[in-house]
Amino acid sequence: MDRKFSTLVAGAGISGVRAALDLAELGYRVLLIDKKASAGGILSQLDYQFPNDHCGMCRTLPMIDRNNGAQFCLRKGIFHKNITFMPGCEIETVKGTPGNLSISLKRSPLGVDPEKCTGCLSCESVCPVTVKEDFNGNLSQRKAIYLPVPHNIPNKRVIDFESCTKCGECVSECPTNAIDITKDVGIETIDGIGSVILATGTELYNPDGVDLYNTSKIKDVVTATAFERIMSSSGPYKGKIQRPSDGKEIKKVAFIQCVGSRNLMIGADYCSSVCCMFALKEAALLAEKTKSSDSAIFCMDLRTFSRDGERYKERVKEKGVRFIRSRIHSVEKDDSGNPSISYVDADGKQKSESFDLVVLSTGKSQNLTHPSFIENEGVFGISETPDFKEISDSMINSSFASSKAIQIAKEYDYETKKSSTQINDDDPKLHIILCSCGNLFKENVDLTKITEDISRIYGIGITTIDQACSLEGWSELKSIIDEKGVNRLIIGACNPQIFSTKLSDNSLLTEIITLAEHISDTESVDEATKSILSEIASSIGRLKKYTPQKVRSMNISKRALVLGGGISGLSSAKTLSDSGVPVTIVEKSDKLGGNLPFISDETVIKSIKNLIEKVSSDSNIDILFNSELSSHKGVPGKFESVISKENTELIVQTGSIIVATGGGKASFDDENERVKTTFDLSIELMEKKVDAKNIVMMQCKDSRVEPFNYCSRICCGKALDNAIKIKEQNPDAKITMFYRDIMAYGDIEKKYTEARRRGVIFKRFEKEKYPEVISNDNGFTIKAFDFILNEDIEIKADLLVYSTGVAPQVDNLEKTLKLKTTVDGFIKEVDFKFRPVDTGKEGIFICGLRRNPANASEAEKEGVSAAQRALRLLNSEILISSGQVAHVRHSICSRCNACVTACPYTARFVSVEDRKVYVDDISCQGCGTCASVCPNNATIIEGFEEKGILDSIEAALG
Amino acid sequence: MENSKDKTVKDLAPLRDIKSSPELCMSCGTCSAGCPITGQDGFDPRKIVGMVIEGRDQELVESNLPWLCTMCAKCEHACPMGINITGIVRTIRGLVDRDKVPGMIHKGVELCLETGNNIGLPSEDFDFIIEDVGEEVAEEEGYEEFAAPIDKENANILHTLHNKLVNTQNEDLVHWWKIFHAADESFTIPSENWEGVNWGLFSGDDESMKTVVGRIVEHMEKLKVKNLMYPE
Amino acid sequence: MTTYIDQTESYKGEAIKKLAVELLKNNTVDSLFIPFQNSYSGIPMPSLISDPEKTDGIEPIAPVAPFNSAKQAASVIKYATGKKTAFFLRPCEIRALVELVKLNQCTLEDAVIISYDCYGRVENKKYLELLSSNDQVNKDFYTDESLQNETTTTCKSCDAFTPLNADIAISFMGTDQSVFEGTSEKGSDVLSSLNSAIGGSLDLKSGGSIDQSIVEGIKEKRSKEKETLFSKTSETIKDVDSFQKMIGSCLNCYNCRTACPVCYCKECVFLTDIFLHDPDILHQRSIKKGVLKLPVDTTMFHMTRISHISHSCVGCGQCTSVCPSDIQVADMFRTVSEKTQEKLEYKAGQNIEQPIPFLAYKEEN
Amino acid sequence: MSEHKPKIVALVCNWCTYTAADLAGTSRRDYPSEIRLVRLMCTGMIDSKYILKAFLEGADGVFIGGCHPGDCHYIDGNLKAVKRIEAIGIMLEQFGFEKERLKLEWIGASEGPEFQENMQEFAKKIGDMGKVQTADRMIL
Repeated sequence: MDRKFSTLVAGAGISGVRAALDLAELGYRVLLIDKKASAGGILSQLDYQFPNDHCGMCRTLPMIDRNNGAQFCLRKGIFHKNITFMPGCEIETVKGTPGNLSISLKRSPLGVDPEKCTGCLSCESVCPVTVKEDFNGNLSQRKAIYLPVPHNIPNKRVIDFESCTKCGECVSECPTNAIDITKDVGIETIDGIGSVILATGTELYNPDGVDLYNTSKIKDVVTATAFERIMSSSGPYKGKIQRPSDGKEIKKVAFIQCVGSRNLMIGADYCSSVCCMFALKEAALLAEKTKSSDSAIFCMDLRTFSRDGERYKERVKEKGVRFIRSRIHSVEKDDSGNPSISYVDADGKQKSESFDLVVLSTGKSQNLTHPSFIENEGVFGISETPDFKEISDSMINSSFASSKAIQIAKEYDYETKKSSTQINDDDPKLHIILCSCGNLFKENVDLTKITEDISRIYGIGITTIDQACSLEGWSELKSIIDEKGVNRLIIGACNPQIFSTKLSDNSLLTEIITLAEHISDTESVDEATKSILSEIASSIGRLKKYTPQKVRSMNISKRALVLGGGISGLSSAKTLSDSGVPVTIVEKSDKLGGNLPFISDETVIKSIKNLIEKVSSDSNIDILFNSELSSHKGVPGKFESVISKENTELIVQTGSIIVATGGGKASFDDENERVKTTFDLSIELMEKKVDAKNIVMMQCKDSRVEPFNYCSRICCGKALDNAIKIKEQNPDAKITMFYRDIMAYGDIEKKYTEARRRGVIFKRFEKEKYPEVISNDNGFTIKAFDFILNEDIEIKADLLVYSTGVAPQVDNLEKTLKLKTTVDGFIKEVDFKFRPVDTGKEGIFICGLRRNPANASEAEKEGVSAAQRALRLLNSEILISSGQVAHVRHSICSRCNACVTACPYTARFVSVEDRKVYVDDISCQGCGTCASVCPNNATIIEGFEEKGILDSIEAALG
Repeated sequence: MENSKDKTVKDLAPLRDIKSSPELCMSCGTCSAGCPITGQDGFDPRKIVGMVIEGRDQELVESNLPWLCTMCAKCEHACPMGINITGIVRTIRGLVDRDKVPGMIHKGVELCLETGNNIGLPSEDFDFIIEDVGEEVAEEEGYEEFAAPIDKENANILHTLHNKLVNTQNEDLVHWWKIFHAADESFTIPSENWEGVNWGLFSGDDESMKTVVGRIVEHMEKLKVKNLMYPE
Repeated sequence: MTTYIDQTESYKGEAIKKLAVELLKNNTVDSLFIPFQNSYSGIPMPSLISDPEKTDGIEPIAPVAPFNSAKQAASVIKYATGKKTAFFLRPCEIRALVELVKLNQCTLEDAVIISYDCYGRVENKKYLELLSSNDQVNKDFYTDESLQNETTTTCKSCDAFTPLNADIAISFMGTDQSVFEGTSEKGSDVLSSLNSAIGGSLDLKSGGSIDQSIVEGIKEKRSKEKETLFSKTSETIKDVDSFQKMIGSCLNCYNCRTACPVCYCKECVFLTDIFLHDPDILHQRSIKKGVLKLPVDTTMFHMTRISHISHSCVGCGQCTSVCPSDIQVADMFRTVSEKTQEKLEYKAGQNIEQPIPFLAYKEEN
Repeated sequence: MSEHKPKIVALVCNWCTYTAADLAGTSRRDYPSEIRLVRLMCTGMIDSKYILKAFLEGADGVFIGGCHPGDCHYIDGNLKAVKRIEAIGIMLEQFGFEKERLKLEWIGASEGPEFQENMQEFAKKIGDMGKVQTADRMIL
């Protein structure tokens, strides 16, 4: 039986990629499929991510054992030794049991053989079919044979058979016979798969056809994704920010929120979670790019519940973007042809305003469900329903799913042998192979001159082969390598990506030159020849001086230290232990469970208690109560931590550390027994009835304002739970909730709807004007302004409940472990979006409330995700370092420590014993910042030796 | 009407298909943004719903707010919670004492119940006008054979009339009939209770509305007419 | 608060010497780092003195500096040892030392830095010449303007001649006395403890005044010299051709970099494999250009060195002094450095708190 | 003057600008063939010697392309490079290299067209400036 893939990951968006990499990094082979013709999912359309307004997707790539994957922009595609990507595939059925699933795939033909396609474009030029390009939000056009994602490599064309007329023009035009339009959709069955991860994501709500938005009649009404494409330099207008109708520069945009979300009429009783931040980001980008500042976001609540969301919103506001609390009824066209909308302003007045463009913040499409095989054993969904999630949440959920797949992979023994090829480090012996690509290069380049010059100056031989990309060409190439006994090779061809993947396993040092780039209609043969010559010379310079990458290995302390026995810490410990890693939990108090006493959801309580039980009885997990981390040293894989426990100290050696010290209720003090916090009330409600008749709930108490200018995420949901519970107990109780924005993201929206249905009254207040509370003998009077009724109101209450937010634990770990914190004291991830549980110090991970406010299930997932990241280090006894790392030539190092300061990964440290600077191979990512601040080359980056680079510059200019 | 006085607008207002009670309102402002008269004399559909939720019925009943609404229903067409805003407005109107109903609509309702049309046009006047207009049509070339059909059985369309068409703007009737004649469409006009405009809709008077509708149903059954043409 | 010693002595250096000896005698410091004339050399060499009985040869302000002693000073305080040392340094040497602190080459924890108004130095050879004809040259230099005219071009055009970043600054210019000032807490403490212990013998009096206009006058004169020199040098290096002419006779001896107090590398990158070319590279270059001058990479060497340390150049002029080919390295360095430092808003040796521009990274966001 | 085809060395970071160059190449967006791409992992890796070497070997211009601030794969290598490159520009200017000949630009991975435009613009500008002083000289 073929047991090639431990896991099939369906969906190659960022979630699928994360899950696939999680498995691949641990040595499991993954089959990654996507129903589309390309990988990347929605992120392939988005160039920018909040909060830094750039991409950063590459930070998802493996940092340990980097040699197994390609080290380049992830938006080009996903390349890893252990990942096989199959585009145009969908799962039909899943049969069998975990460890031996049989999966039938529906494979749609792509029409073009990627092995043969050279991306020459001749097919596109003859294709008679023109259709709207969905990649660009239908704002541009493409042919039926086309490139699905412009920045993907290899840049292989595919055929969109839905619009293809099968005229056959492209087939006869293709110079490499790469096109086949005869194939039909096929079913392929793959057996022996361990598990399936469903990361198919969701679809966007389609507003076309909704009479209110008039997308068909008004061209300048577009979706948020289309607007993102408008702002992209690879978009329909090549980055010129112009509107579709007349090409006028876009300066003023109206963003209409909740299009397709929070709408019972279309069955969308949910919040799509990401659209608010999406709109904020787009408004910020537009303001930045066009220096205009008159855009407006029309919303109900502005759901800025993610990290930095609150402050980001304020920054956007400072740029002049207006936030208007009015859901929009419809879009019309004004007399000048601009889209125009009416809204109610803060004074309850109706206003009408025209914009250059209206952007519809479309949420997820309604009524989507997972396919029925999600119920099968061994199939794991990244989310419970097809859903949109903020990238960091997606990453965490992905790793949560992959950790289950890993359990299966481990149980059924799918692991591949880890290997790292040692490149031949004999004296450099170079050879050059040039592909003449049919007659293309013969006609446009003077190959004789190139051969002569290279031989005269460098004494290096050149062999020309006809079509290196063909099968014959490939075997010819291999025989030349064997015959010449070379250990370093330069390949000049038109489509070098083919070789870079094919040759990656070889023990050759290879440089690949794109010959096609030197040939164009405007260049003469002489110029092309000269240009290629200097590129070859440049490669020679570099290749000669490459130091073969040394494979180093290190023994790992196969144990993890989990700081904190709360929910996230427990789930971390459990995941690690299940993977065979012994764990030491350090818990400050005398029991496990952390915030368990403040959780009111019975099912959650049950599952935490269950977790506590499992962890307590796990012989692989040591628990140290009443103890704390007092000091720490060492490198990833070999940390040494000193734990102080009741006046004694003990030393624990671990390969990794997980920080899960948590957090809790922000401090709040009120003696009055008729004043409670939302958290306390939720606990009280579990046991007894609340007899108050008039209850006022006040959200965002000392929260989302400086100095605690962040959303605690969980208070709104909890307050809604409380309100519903009270209404269940006593339908006549009058509950009024004062809020700034109800942060009912995702399915919490359902609770908001339910609370309203039950008659809970909601009153919004502004940040600047917290409702005034006057306490008297009978209770309280709350004075506020009602924006709906447009009048001052007074509400009596006999119970006042405050949502006081969440604060991180004060534990000094940021100092002990030298971690970065946010201004609010949470431990900062190295990349909030793409590496949400990485601290930036390799081997140390962060999860739970110490990282960010989270509810119990979010915290649990973070814990698993952090454990999953730690497993990259702890999965094997020996860690093989990647190539291309820095090392120090101690004999000439002057120890100025400039490199230590410069290193972004704290991979460098000064030894206390000998004051020398050392590099930790595992943490080092080979960025070379250290080398460039080192004046005398005492620091060297493998593969980027200065001499090689200088020689290649010299040769390039020769 | 007596019983309903004990109930609130919340209880009385009819629900739309998704059973969306006013409480579901999340004060998003879609209705107010789309309403053609938001802001005029303090009118704001969102505010009306808000007051209903809080049980401020009496205030609404006493104000002129429910009477400002044109009942165009643009608001509820877009309401994401499916709240029946016009239903709410009608319910409030219905709670207003009949003598406080503004303008002539309640008087019209009373006249209609009494005389069969909103303006109290005596039936001899009606017969004369219909005959007269019918002759006017027949005077034109190609329409010579036309005669206004009254109480004709088995016609395809029952043609109820807007009182205005009979009273002041009967040239519109000429157009209609010419079209019918040209299209060879069979229709009939009831000789009594011919009023096609049900002012109970606007005054919130469900009982009267029901009576007026009942009369039309009666006509259709009696005359075995399949389709109804309504002037609104 | 300043104190002063009456200039009863005929030689300003005597006051400093007295201070130095007292510091050692009273165990205020464990050692002195100070120019010392021994029997082997005519030129006073920086020496580390720990025995108060062996202080006769101290020549604190002889108008010569065999090299900028910052590197040597740094070697004494590479890391904290608990041995307190008083360093007697010229202002340019302190500047270099400050840069070396930033480059992690030493720590000032155990150091007390004492400095003085610098009249400049003469070249080593010249000094020996002067000394052979006048054994009082150390003293006469400070009164005889014709001797002062013998100082190096660099010194004549140096307008940073008053102590900065010293713990104790001693003023000669604009006063007949030697005015001592504790310019840091550390320096003030040393002075006051010394005062209370042996005030009498040192004859330190409180007060003392300096006529700043005289100091300003000198500064102005030197600034003018500097401007003239810099604009001349700018012209000399205005393009690569003229620059190559200037350094045409460079023989890659690397003396300049050895003499440079801020060139802190244990081994210069030009001595590493990067610039040690295999014969085939030399042949390749020759084939490509037709002619290859040897040694290679001299322009690259000088420009690289400028790029590495022009922000830290303190303008001491030692590179010129040691050049066997008489290349005016210092003029070039100082000219380029001034502009570089100005544009980077950084001044070498000035502010010990301000990190070197390329090593200071602003936190993201 | 503009007939002169300038030699340009482009030191580009692997993650963003190299990707953009690749994108420009694969989408058949011609950029001047006189440009020699030297791929480095990060702009933070650029040693001042590379820039000097290029100019001393007769490069008419040196283009440095990296990720946008905040987008660096290595967190902030690009920002760390800024001062160093600025300083080398200041120094080169004093030796008669016009400061326009050294250019630092942030070009994101998806900005193929930006790469092309930048290259064309830079090549044109450098071309108009005429040959660099070190062109056809033997630098000793």
